[in-house]
Amino acid sequence: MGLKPQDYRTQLWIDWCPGCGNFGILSSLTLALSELSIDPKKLVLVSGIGCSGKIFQYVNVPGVHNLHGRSIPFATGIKLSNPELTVIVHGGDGDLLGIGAGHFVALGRRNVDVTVILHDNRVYGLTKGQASPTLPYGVKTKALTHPNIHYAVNPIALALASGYTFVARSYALEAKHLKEVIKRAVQHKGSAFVDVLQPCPTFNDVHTPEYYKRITYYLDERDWDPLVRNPDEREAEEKLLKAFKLALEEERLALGVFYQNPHVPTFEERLAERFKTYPRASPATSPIGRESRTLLTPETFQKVFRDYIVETLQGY
Amino acid sequence: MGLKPQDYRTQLWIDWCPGCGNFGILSSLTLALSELSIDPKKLVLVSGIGCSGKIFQYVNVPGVHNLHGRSIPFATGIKLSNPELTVIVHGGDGDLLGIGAGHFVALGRRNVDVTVILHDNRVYGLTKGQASPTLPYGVKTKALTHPNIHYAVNPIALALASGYTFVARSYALEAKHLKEVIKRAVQHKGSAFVDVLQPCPTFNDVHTPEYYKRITYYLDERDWDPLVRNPDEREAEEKLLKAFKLALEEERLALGVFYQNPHVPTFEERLAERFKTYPRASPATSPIGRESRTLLTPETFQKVFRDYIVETLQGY
Amino acid sequence: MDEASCLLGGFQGSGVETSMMVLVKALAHAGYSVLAQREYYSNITGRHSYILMRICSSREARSLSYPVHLIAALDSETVFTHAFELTEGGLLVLDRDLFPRKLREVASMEEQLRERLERRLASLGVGDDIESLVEHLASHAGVKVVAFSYRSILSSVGEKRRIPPTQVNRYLSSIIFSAVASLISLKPLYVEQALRSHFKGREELVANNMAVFEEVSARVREAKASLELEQPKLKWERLLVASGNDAVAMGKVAGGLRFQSYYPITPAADESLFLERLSYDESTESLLGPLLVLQVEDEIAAVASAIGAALAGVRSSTTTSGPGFDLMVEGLSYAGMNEVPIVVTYYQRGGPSTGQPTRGSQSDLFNAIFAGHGEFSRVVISSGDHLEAFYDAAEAFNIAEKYQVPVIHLLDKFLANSVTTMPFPDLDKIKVERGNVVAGGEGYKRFSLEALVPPRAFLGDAIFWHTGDEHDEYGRITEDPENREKMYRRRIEKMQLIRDELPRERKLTVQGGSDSNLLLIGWGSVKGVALDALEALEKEGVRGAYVNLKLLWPFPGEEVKKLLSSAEDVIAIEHSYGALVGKLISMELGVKVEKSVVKYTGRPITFDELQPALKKILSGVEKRVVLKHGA
Amino acid sequence: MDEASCLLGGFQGSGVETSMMVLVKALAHAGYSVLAQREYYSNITGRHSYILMRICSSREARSLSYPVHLIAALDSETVFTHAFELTEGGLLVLDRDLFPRKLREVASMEEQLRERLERRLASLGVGDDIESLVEHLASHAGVKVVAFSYRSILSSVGEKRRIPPTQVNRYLSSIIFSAVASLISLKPLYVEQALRSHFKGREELVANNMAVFEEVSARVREAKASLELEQPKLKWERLLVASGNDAVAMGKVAGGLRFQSYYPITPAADESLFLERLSYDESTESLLGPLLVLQVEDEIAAVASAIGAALAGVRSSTTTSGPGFDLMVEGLSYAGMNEVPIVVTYYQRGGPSTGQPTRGSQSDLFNAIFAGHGEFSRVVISSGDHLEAFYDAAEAFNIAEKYQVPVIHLLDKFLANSVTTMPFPDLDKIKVERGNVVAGGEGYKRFSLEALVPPRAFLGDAIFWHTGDEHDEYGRITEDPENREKMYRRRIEKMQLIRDELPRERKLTVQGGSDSNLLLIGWGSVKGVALDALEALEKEGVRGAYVNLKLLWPFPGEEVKKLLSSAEDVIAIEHSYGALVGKLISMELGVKVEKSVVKYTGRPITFDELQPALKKILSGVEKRVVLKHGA
Ligand SMILES: Cc1ncc(C[n+]2csc(CCOP(=O)(O)OP(=O)(O)O)c2C)c(N)n1
Ligand SMILES: Cc1ncc(C[n+]2csc(CCOP(=O)(O)OP(=O)(O)O)c2C)c(N)n1
Ligand code: SF4
Ligand code: SF4
Ligand SMILES: [Mg+2]
Ligand SMILES: [Mg+2]
Repeated sequence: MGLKPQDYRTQLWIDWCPGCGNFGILSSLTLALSELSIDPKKLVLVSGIGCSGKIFQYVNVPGVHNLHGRSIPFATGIKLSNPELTVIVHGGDGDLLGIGAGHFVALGRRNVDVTVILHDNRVYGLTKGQASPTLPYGVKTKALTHPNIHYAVNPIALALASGYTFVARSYALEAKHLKEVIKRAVQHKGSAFVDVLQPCPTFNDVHTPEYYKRITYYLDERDWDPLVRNPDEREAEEKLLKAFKLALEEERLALGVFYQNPHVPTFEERLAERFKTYPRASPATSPIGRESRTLLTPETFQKVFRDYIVETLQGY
Repeated sequence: MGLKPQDYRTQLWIDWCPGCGNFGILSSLTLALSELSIDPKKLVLVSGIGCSGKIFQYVNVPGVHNLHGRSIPFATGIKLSNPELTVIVHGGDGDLLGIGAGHFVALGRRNVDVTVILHDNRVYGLTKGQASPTLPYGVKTKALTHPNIHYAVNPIALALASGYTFVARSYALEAKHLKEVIKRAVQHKGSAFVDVLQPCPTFNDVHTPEYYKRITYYLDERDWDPLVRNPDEREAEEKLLKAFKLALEEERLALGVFYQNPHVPTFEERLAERFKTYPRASPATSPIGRESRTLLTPETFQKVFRDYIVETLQGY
Repeated sequence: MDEASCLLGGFQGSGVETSMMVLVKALAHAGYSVLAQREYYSNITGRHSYILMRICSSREARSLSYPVHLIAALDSETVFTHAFELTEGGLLVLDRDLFPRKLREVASMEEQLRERLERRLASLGVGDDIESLVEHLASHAGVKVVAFSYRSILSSVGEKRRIPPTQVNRYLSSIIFSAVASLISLKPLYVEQALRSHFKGREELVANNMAVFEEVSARVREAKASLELEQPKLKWERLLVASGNDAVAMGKVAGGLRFQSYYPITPAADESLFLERLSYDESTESLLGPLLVLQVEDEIAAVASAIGAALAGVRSSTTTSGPGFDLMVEGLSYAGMNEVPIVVTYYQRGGPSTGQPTRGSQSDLFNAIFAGHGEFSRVVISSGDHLEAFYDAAEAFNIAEKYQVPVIHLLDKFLANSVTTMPFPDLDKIKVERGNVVAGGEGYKRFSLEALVPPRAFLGDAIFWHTGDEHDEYGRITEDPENREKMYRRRIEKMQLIRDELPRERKLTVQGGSDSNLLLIGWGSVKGVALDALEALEKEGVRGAYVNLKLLWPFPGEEVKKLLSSAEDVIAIEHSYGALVGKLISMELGVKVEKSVVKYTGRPITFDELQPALKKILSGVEKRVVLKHGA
Repeated sequence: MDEASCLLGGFQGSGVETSMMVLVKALAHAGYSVLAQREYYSNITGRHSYILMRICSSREARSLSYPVHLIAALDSETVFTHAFELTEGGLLVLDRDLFPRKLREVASMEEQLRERLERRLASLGVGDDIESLVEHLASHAGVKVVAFSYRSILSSVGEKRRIPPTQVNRYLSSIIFSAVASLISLKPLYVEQALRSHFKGREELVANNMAVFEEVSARVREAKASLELEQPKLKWERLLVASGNDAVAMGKVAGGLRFQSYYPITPAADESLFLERLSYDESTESLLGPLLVLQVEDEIAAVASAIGAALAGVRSSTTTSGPGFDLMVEGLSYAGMNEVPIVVTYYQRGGPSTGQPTRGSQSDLFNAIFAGHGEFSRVVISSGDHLEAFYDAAEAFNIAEKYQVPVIHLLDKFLANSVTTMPFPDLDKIKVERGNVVAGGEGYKRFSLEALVPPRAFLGDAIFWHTGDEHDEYGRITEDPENREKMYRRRIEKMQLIRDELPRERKLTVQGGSDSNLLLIGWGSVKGVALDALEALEKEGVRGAYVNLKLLWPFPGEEVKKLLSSAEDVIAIEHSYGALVGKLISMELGVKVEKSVVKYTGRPITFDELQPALKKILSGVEKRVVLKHGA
């Protein structure tokens, strides 16, 4: 379709702080969309509440900015109703792994074909810098009155344990890497998760670009092969375990795809096994009435609800 | 104290179905309590909504039967307010890993010293047998109209990924094993999780006692050592990984302790580092008033809120 | 008699419900009208459960009555619990083998009831075993006892039909429907058809059950017992036997439902079970298209995914009860803010909190109307009976889509879990009106300020935005105060539009002498019993009307005001403590409704207690009567 | 003048808030009374934010006014947005370097406002740059312009104080408080003390800021500008400078708070931040004991853990706003069912849904009162100002514990985010009354039916049970209908007890001529502006009273009825569309409140608009006035 990255941008002024990692995520996203040549109308960007969530109005595609923590079920309802749409979720660490952690785990069990992009700044940005679930223990970022008393959740490990079939980590300021990872995530058939390390210069004065520069490294896919190549449980398990081990590494943070298993049927595929016509005829694309009248005629009514119909046999 | 198991039982008639695995859990629990000689008054049994949750009234200790899915935050509020209490959570798979999954993950980050016992019958018992989050894909238990379209969550893997410092699996009908595991879980300092495989003869006609007999085996702790013996990150990581690998095994289900790390400070211990007097003086054990009056005198008020006090300097 | 009340009882899991279904279907085949309600504990096996049933020969069964003319008991708890509630001369069918059972041996009985019964038996000087009780009833209350050994029936059937001894017990509950059918002298053909329909043609089961029926019929004949119920005079050819859950599910399908999300909860889950059963049915799919029923991780996800589906252009719905609804409130507020047409089917049960999960109430009226932060348009409707529930479930989507608002269809356990013989709906009445739907296009404004109901495009058709933040016409966040004022006002003023446009019959129906001084007012499942009570009062010379409020919000103030203005006695009837509907009227009209009949035991208001309560109020003895009857 | 209105503006993150805090403290040192409100976007950096402030010499500042006498602007957006809102002859302090800036270059300005301003400038024939605008104001509105180069101030201060050039910009916002302080001729000592208190003795910062102050003072002197505000005549020695969030937090501590759970949300989070700061403070701990402040994973966990803490015998609380409250509703219903004393501090913001997260409203009244399934006792209280908020926050625990009910303390953003000079509270008024607390013991019945408020033991002291299911006196599940009726009734009848026992001053306060025909009625943050409007009306010969409703639920019907009965004009005032308090009165008293002044732009009702609105109503021109003023 030949749309350029900027064609995927709206003209709104962006109200993130100067130097915010969200700018990087936004630009990698639009780059990826343009390279994927996605029809903007057929994409839905679902985002939660937080600085991260505001991305919805900077991208020139249908946007569903919803409730804090609820993007995943919103996305699930959209995608299953209309599987023609490409659905991408953007959310913060509080959004997806704090208040939304239950949905995060549930999506893993479904493997709905959506992409989840975590803006991982380790703080609650929009509420002025409280500790988020990914902030490590003992760290005192700017707005905290005391060092963090909670341990951090490990997003990659949690995604792997929950059943995501594509799990990756990237970094907001590595535009090209992030763009590639997003492309692969969107192209992946199934629930894809990308943990994007994101500097928040305003509140996270510990995990700065310098910090990430120091601590991150790229996975070299010449000796790191995250892809499950055969529909073989053993291979899947082995690669999952390796990914998990890598996820536990905290001294240095690997960037790249940790795990990808394209052989697990998506929810849509499993639905298609049951509905003869899905996804061709989906809830969104099948008629629901005939000229303002119900599709049910008295005859079809009797067929569909046959189990509930009783004829009076009086006289027999 | 010499209380017998039956001293931990109330006299109420139990309304579980005949043959229900919950009977086994109840009796192993009271056995464990009696062997641990826990003062009944100082124990709190927190349970969710479900057949499993009804256990609260069959145990003769203070019981807090709360909301579906919310036992963990209830338990957290209780335990942190009064760390003298031993707190045990009982919940179903829907309760703890469906609606309650967000709290389940959050507890892992806190390592509050409570024990979580999952009654894992793979169905929603009390609502008449729908698929629970632990029911494997493609299985059609009695009340389902169609085989399960969801994949199962792996409770052990999820607990490990979430940061529980004690993770075990047992089986409702192996009274002795379960009792031992519960004892170890309760004695463990930190968040302990026990996945109890539980037959539900009424609704789960697939995962029957015969099935579990076939599929389970005991971990032999002569060659399986789940305990992290030194406060050493490497050992912890290695044992965690091994536990995770074991958790992925689905052809046979291991019974026993998967992982135990006593070196992670509990939330209470981390609080104690900050409060000089905690847990000796806890919220529940420190006075809040003097003879129906506030503890604050005008003098202490001025000390405590010094930052907000302004003297008029008129005349200076 | 041209109507009879029956009670079938046994422990939960012993087949009482199956018995009910077979019996209702058999009675329907015969042409009777039936209303049957399940009363059960929040328990899977073992606690006492029973069916309260009204069977009518010449009019619609629309209320229940307790005491009953006939009890068919599977166990001793049924006998102890209900035996005193037999009408003078009533029939008691029970297992002779239970005779020695003592009250204190009924482990599953709750303490409070046991104590009450112990006191009662003691004060009557009756022994605490079944036999003594039965004898007492026979001699003092004219009860006709039909006792035979259930075991002997089963063993003889087992032998005849070569059923393995381990399996023959499955037919225990067949004894009770057989007994009732026999006592009413239902033709075997009706019973057989009912069994065939219930067991979906599994002939082995049908035949075994018929064998039980024959055996039991013989015992009943031996006992020379019968319930003198007149032959049915109703003129139906074909009807539906459905619960309220079923009726709603059928209505939703008729209304074009394509996406239903749910998290299991009593008494809502059966509706989704119905839809799930249907959803992968090939014939349904080929006739109607795909119907996606999604069990989700919690009610928050239920409402969120339903909203997502609605944004994709799908008629979507979710179904729940009080605890689940509480969790949906934030989502509801989002739907209000984004003008998303979703339908939330809300089955009330006993609250607060987990409350009485399997008992009924109407105590959530204000939760349905007022829960949710911020002001936004929503519609709350209710249904007076199964047929209304069917139509309303379908129409809910039209209201939701035409006005782009969340619609709450407020029902309750009494309706949800009662099964009735329901007339065939008139499908011509079911419209599918989608309102202001557009294709989008350049410069499309989803939230245009030009009309109260803005043009709606679906995801996939156009580029536009949604946000729970205050937004401009395109759906982008803005905090501008002028935009705020206009957008906020437009969203709320839809309420007036709805009030103006909805036809009167969607707002309320009035039955009875509308010229009379007495006005009963209620909503939902109160309707049937209120109408029956009115009919009975009329026989005593008191004329009155019942206002069945169907549109609860926006409140149909004009219409209600007119009705109230001409009435002298206005009595609110509700399954609650507060007679909330009266407070709603007061809020909207500034007129206090001072008189009420309420019930909050979790059991339905029955005919036998409502009529006297109304009389007490009419005579000026009381302003508020609290009903307490029922086990 | 004995009072002045000022506006301090700049982009979010540029230090406007710090400026406000320093200025308010300095003014307090001088003895002025101040009320200052922050108006800001849901944004961290870049969007326009401003402080609206009223400074009074001889009476309590209790309402805001817009137009203002003085604007001190950090950026061009402030000038464009507010310049037309200067009073005739007002003062405008701005950066001379901004003069060439054009309206269309202000990227952060919202489209709608820009368009309005463009139209306005065009219609006035004024160029769209700052300089033209300023000239226009000076010549047409008598505005006194104080313009100097902020950059030059900073560089000179930077040089003098040897501040590295990269850091000197931090002092930009000091210019505006300095300008205001200079224009009011505050003594440098007051400013210095304020800085010292704000920067907690970091002397370097204090000195740098003082250097800015001196520079700015010099420019102000050069400009011969001043705000002719009278010297303060108020007689305070010591007072608190606190926001509503702060006042509540202090009140909770005074009331014995031991456990606070929260999930961050605007405008509630600052209260928990206050408590967190305090909670690990050694002196606090040694004086008061441990105060556990727990940030949890969501609001469901917040309410659940607070309930858990309360069961353990702790005074516990959680704090939230609309979206979070929605998620707490199921927990609230549990607390009602189990008679758990918890306090939920509910700060309203603009709804529905995410709404206007940083703007104010009072639109959640019905959510607070009615949300939750099932009927149960709860108490909803509100506070008219900061001092009330302090006392109420403490007293909420007494009400909760004495009646064993959840208490909702309903506040709003206007109060939460406004800072005021608050009188020192009288600690003798703070009681700690724990109600019917017992040790338990053999046969202990937590839910005894003997009195309306049952004996309460704490976890750890006795063996007893809690369940959200209906329960017996011991707390064990029972579905017995008789127990149900009694237990349900007892729980609800507590409401009457609360109504009977609470003293009148906890229910409402009346200020003004209570013998007059005019009755204004409102709650929460309406109080100050209503009283000021009444005072102004009185000067015009209209006498009236303001009813500040403090107990919203149970509704103090008797008291309100009496007040209403003698009034001719009753006007409800509220930050909402629906004037919900009027509907509440209607529901409870059966009397419609037909007149109202409402505002739902998210901005506070200001003095300048309320008085004319009231006059419009009193003259019979309108029954309902919708206020819209404010940027
Ligand atoms: C139910 C609910 N609770 C709380 C909030 C307040 N809130 C807004 S954004 C946010 C967290 C933001 O943190 P995160 O998700 O990490 O996103 P970030 O701003 O860091 O991108 C919170 C708690 C809300 N909007 N809704
Ligand atoms: C908020 C809410 N939603 C739904 C329910 C209904 N409900 C009661 S028990 C239950 C699930 C029970 O399943 P599980 O947790 O596995 O426990 P089990 O009965 O199998 O022991 C549900 C969904 C509820 N009580 N509250
Ligand atoms: S607060 Fe942090 S995450 Fe939010 S916009 Fe600013 S820099 Fe970005
Ligand atoms: S339904 Fe299953 S889990 Fe529940 S009591 Fe019966 S057997 Fe046990
Ligand atoms: Mg974040
Ligand atoms: Mg279960």
